[in-house]
Amino acid sequence: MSVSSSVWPLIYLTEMPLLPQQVIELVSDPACGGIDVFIGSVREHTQGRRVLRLEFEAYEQMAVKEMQKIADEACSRWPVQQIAIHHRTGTLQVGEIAVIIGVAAAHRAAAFEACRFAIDELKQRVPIWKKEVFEDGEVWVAAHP
Amino acid sequence: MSVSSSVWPLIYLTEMPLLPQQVIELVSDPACGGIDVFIGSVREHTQGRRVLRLEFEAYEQMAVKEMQKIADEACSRWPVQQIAIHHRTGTLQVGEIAVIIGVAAAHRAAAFEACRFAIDELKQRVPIWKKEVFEDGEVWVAAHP
Amino acid sequence: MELNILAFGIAKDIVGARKLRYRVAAHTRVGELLEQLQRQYPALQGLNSLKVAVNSEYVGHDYQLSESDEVVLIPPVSGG
Amino acid sequence: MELNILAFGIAKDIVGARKLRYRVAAHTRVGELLEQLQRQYPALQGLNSLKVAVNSEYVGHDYQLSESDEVVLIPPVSGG
Repeated sequence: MSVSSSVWPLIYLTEMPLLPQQVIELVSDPACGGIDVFIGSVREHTQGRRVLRLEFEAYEQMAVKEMQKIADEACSRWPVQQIAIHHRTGTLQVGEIAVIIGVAAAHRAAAFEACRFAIDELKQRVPIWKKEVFEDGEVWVAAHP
Repeated sequence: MSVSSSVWPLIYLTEMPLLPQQVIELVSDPACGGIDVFIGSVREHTQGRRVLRLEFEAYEQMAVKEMQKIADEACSRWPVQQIAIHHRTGTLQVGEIAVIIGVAAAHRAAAFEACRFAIDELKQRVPIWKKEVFEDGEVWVAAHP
Repeated sequence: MELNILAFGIAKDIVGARKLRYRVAAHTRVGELLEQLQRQYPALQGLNSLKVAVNSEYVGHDYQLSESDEVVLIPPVSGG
Repeated sequence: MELNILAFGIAKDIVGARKLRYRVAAHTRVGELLEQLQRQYPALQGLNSLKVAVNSEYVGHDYQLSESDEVVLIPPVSGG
């Protein structure tokens, strides 16, 4: 495990910009043949409207706890060596990275499937909320039917 | 498309070390919400034997052509914004990166599926060969039943 | 009893505060709390979902609240 | 006619050279070339597969070779 020698935790909620290279280094391991990395960033348009910026808020202690649970569940369901989940909070500009998930495994199928699982679960249950700010208003994403 | 402004091509076969950050920057686009990146690297063990190094050789002109075809096929099958496939040749040490595939899409499902497709196809049909060198011998991977 | 309620995202906008001191009957369950809140703040009824966490864990409608619980209103999440 | 054959990976090791000038009958098809090569280099028969590319495209056993083709022996690939 590469955790102990690293500055950054595997599960990380931060206001600072996220760096893919950090996540990749965190999960890299000579025992692993494959790493799958998912990077979610702020799109400039959503349903045809131009996004000025996004604002993320989190119920931090629970968000970190749920992110850790997702990582643990992924490790129990797939033969995975290491998982890192980094999520940003605060104000993000278009193109900035909101989330990075990195999964290292001996074989690529497990890396892909666990990474997909982790981002799907994160979007379902981690208490983080995203507000899209447009020129003419703002909206909490997914709040209303 | 970010190709024209970049130093590195989207489809790239090289003896130089591969850099995930390069691939991520190549495919990043403000229209995209999700990027999936697969990184394949040299494992220290294979079937219980310790790997000293790997040697990759390629039938270069055809390899690049097949990599391009795979990218084109992925783009026609999934709503994908940009794909980059970088593969290394020559001698690689344990832990070094042999291949990076980056796929950017508006929505994550397409990014994951196209990336998985691209690495699966690459391993099936791109004329690149890997020789594992052990302390007591060497073997062309997958050559024999 | 009086509960400490935390509200996030659109739930914070609807109730008008991050933290709320909120009076309910003793032994109130989560389902009853939600009904009471939805009567007082009808806009909560328009949400896709409204979950409750206590002490950083999701709890069901049957969960019986006590005064020491930190109760958190969780409107539809949208991280990632 | 004489063909220019390129061999990669284990096929190169078996035929002993990257490039080979190789004599076959006129109008030889890929399948016939492979049989001829496998007789001359029996180790080729032990491979998981042996494909042929001409001018950087995979071709089937029916493909009829001509002297100007660049014929490439493709043992099982293992990139990635």
